[in-house]
Amino acid sequence: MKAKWFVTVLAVALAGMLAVGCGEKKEEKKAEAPKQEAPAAAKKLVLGVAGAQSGDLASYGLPSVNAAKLVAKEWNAKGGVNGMMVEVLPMDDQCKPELATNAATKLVSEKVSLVIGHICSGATKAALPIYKDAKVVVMSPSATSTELTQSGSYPNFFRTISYDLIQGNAAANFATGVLKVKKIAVIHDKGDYGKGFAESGQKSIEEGKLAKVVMFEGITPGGVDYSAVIQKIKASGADCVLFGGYYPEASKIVVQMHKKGLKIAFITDDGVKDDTFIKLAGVDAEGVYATGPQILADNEVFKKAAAEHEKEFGSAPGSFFAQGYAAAQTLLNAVAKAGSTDYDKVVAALRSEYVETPVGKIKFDAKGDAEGVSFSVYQVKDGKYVLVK
Amino acid sequence: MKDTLMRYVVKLVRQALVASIWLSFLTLPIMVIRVDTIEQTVTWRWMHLAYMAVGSFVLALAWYAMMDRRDRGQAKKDLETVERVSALSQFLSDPRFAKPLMAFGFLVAAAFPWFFSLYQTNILVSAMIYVVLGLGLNITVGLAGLLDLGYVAFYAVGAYTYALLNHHFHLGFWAVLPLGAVLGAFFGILLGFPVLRLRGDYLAIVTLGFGQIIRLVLENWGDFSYGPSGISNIDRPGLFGINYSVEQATTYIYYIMLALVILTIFVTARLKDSRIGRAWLALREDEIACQAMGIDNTRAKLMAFALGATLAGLMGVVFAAKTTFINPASFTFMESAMILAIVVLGGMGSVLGVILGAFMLMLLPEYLRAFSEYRMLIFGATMVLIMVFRPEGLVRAKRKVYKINVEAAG
Amino acid sequence: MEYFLQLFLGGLSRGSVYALIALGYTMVYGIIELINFAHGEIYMIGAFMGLIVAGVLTSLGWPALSILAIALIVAVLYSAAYGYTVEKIAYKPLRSAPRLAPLISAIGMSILLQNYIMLTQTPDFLPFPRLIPELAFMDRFSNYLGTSDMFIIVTSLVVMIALTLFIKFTRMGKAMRATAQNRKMAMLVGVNVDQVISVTFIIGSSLAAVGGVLIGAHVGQINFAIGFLAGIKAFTAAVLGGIGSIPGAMLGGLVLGWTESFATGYISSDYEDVFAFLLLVVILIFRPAGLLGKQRAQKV
Amino acid sequence: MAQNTTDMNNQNTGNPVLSVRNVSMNFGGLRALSEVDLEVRPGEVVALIGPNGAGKTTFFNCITGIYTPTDGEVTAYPKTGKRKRANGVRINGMRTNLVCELGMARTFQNIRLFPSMTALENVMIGRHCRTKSGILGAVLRPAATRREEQEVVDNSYELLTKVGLEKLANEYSRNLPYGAQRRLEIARALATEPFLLLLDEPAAGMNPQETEELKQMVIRIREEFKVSVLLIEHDMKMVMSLSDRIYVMEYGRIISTGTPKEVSEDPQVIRAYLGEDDDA
Repeated sequence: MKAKWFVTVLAVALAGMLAVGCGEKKEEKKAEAPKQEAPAAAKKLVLGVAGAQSGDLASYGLPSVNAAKLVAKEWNAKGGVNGMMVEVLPMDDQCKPELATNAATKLVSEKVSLVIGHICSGATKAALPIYKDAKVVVMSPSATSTELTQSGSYPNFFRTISYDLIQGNAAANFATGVLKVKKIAVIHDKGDYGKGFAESGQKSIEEGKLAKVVMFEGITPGGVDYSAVIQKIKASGADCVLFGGYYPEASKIVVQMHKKGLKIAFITDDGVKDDTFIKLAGVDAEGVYATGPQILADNEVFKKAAAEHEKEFGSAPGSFFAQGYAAAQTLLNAVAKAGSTDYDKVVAALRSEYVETPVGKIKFDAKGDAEGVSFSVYQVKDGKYVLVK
Repeated sequence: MKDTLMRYVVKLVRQALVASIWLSFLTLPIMVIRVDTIEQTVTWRWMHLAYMAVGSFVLALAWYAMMDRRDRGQAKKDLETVERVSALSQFLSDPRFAKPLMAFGFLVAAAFPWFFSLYQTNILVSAMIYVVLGLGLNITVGLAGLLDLGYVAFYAVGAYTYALLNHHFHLGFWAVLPLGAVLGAFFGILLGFPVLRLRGDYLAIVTLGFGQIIRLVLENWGDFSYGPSGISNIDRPGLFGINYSVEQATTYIYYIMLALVILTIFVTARLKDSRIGRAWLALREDEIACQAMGIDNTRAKLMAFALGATLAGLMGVVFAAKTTFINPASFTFMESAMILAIVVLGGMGSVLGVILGAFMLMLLPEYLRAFSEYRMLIFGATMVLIMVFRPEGLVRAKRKVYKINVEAAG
Repeated sequence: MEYFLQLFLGGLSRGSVYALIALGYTMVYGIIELINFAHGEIYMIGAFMGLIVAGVLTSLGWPALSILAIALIVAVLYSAAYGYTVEKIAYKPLRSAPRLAPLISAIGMSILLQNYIMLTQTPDFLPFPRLIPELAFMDRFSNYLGTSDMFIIVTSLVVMIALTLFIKFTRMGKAMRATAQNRKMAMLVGVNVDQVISVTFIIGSSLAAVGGVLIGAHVGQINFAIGFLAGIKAFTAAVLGGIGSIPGAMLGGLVLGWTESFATGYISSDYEDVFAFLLLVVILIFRPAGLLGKQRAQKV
Repeated sequence: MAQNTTDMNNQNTGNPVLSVRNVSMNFGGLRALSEVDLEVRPGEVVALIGPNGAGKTTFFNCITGIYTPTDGEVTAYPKTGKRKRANGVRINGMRTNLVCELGMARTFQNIRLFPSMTALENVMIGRHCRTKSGILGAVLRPAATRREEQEVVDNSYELLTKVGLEKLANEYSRNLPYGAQRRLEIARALATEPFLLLLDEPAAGMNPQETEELKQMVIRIREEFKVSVLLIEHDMKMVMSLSDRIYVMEYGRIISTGTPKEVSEDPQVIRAYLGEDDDA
């Protein structure tokens, strides 16, 4: 009896879910169908935001959703884009490639033509072929893998952040050219982003021949103790550490380095150039160099956006908020300029129209990278990142 | 009658009240206080406490009512010596109904991509991959009782086999598919040997370690595996050199998967009731008695590992072809745990159960997208609830009833 | 030699961290033979409780040491309550269920608790206040060990000894051993098994909370996901040492810490976890019950 | 086997089916068996008795490969099979499953059936080492496999009828009554086509009537399957009336052997065993 009852309920529930899933889709089709024929009659413009929105990487993905919502709100207050109300459709992928393909096909099936995302390079690489086939414009606030744009395989892909190679070069050049260090220990967090940065940096240093890479190693992210690798850096005689990764690990390493009396230059990447790093590392953050897009604090658009965020969500914006904001701005602006969501027109508009964004005044080059987004080196001084001149 | 009902309700409400007060107290600091050590601010959110109190009261009410039902059912079952077979499963096992039902199911499955969107087809392909993975792990864990927490390693082996061979030598999907299976089996045996002596949870931790080792090697040995940045632009399966669009390719993979699922169901169902399958069951039930009855435990274990791994290797190839991109992050311990959850939630040893489990665990999060932020919360809670109320899984494994040749038996 | 010593002491500190969590793990396992995946989450909740208390008290301007003490007490109390509740909800109804059912329910609990913290608190990393004061006399050892390292090493040692004594000599400890050996038998001779299991969870969770607060203060940051990795490492340490054995958990943690430390120091940190797991496999092949686990003869 | 270390030669001559010489077993410092000699001849029912903890089950474990004896020789003389040798097969340290395949099948003191398999399937497990079909056979089910499978089913069912369990064939073994479980274990052991059946306290927990039925069954089985039987038993009435010869064990040593009558009159036995641990 009980078994029967249970299986029946389950079957009904599954069937129901399936029906809901399909029902939704059909409604969507009905709503979208007239839009294809007469854009003016359509009421809404759906902006997909894909990325990690749950799971342990959620903190990198959620700020972009907030950013998109803020930008959408701004446009909607002005009467929408070409009369279309902007609607933000978040789509979680937990930064997993397989979930990213699910998210992408879902967005494609719902006839979304603009997507902000994905957050992680791996997920982006998995999802892009699907968008490419469906002619969806994709703009990532955070995927920095060099090959995404430079390989030329994804003409529908844009990003509001610069990529590993440029960043690695910037960091390496700063180390050898400005700091004039001779022995560099390159450390990364074994992640896609961190290792990409570290490898670019290593290559750049080796090609520059001004300094030597004395050590190239990955650390285990989430570890409680990095003393062994720090002792190793010490033993290698390095006078500078180049670290690729995110702020949680960076802060742990810096703090523990100082505890062990190792006070050498620490150069790192945009994933660390976040105020959270300074809070996490406290006084030990002082003097750390990080490369990052030349923006933010003194950028008017950013200040306004951050204030909006504070008002709307009651907290300071998180990682990649500025980039996500910029992505939403440029995409919606392109639609407005193109007059429709037609793929070719939107792409053309993205490549020609400058927009004032939190990451600067940008438009996109032929490969999809934002022109005007480059890297500068910042240093923590008195609890703040300031531009190194 | 009315009186007992009243008393029952009062008892339930009282229990639920106590539970709700306890849970509210328990969650008080975390629900109410939010300390931001970055901004040095403390936020008090007292409304959350009210939500929690009301919510937990309702949930506790449902919990105790269900619990009561469960315990009464349990007590009833203890009194009976003969296992009861539910009307539904009787219905399902009756060939008169089962055959047309299966045919109908097959027709629906075959027609699916023509009536539903790319997204629906795509997540169904994912679900089917996990059906096969579940059935594979079901051999190792469900039938042979070897708790394998590193199953995803074989999945990774298959996926990287295809990705690397495709990347370097442009080998096609069909050429690599059998190779993935063979390599999967090879690694299955490789893992099987050192762990033969271990039992229970020691086996679990070693397999977990094995899974981690494979992933870490893929992550760190960049020259071989391209490290954490993974391998992209893997070819989708083609046929006679035709290039498909994403939609067509997904449909194509859908049918490949449908065929593989049917094949796997066929193979595992047959294995389950074969000489080998019985040996696995015996191994699971009692290792010592099993060996004492003349079964070569070593062989049976290795075979279980190898067969499970073969299916995982096979699925790895399909996975790589489907997502066109793989990196080590897809093969974490959590993935192994998910596949294990499919097996256990569905019902260990039951083919139908594993299929249900896979569909549930893979489709539930997709259809729960509407609740996006809360979906993993609901997911975790569902896992606990199913285990508490149906600890043997959704479908209990049934043993075959053999036909006896009466003449021979005399 | 100096380098070796540095790695050795680094490994000691790291190993003590693992041991501190593994102690609770191994206790729970010893009694109910359940891989309690939610143990890592209890540790994480302990850390968050510590953070919340510390945050509130700091905003009221209390002195650091008293904050540490109160944070520890509150975290221990609450984590114990969480452990107790988790056991009642997710494990107790499954006493007579098939062996894997509680494991899946534990995984579900772990996902549930992680998301609970993520949704009610924050998905971000939060800096954990430096509650452990820097002792001046430790300065000259700073090259080897910091004050917080010292704190953790000493705490895990004290906890290990206290637990061993507790299990050996108290009534409850004896009841625990009896339950661990044979639950049915223990029940027959009048041990209240439910109570024993509850107490085990309460003690295990309290230890996790102590670990959460101290390790949080040591590392300086926490988020909702820290429990998972900690749980896996602690589980590995517990198995390595012989699961169910309290000195074994300590030894297992230390061996794990040293392996990782030396692997990083002399080979490469790329593969530190690979070596840790390889060591585990090798040790289990030669000592299938772990380093200090009792090699029980099979009863036939 | 030319001579016997024990100096009694009261029954038939010819080769024994099992010969145990000088076997000792140490667990760490504990000596569980010391210098045990024992012999089972074709068609014999031999009983091994002794107080609890005397080492009887340990002895069983030593001769079935579960433990490897520290010292001594265990030799089996199978009637058929590929391992048949004129001068016997040394089985100390041999893997349990090979011992079984050789033709020595056992039951367990605390019943070890496969609880969530049916009674019939439990017996079918016993047929495992006498059948061959592999994975391919299982999947493709060629005629040979189908035939083999049907033979296994029929054969197992027949064995169930021999122990009177045919009506319970499709019940899960965990649901069988206690006595039936004991009989099922015997059927499962018989399914392996043994030449020697090792029964570890088959009558434990049975009432006198069940015990009597069991006794009759053992006698019937011996006749029908031409097996020798070595059993451990506490039920003196059964042992005395069933066995051809008895070995008495105390503290890991054989203290007396002989016919039931001889043993029951041995003063050493009376002191050590019958005096304190009378029939249950």
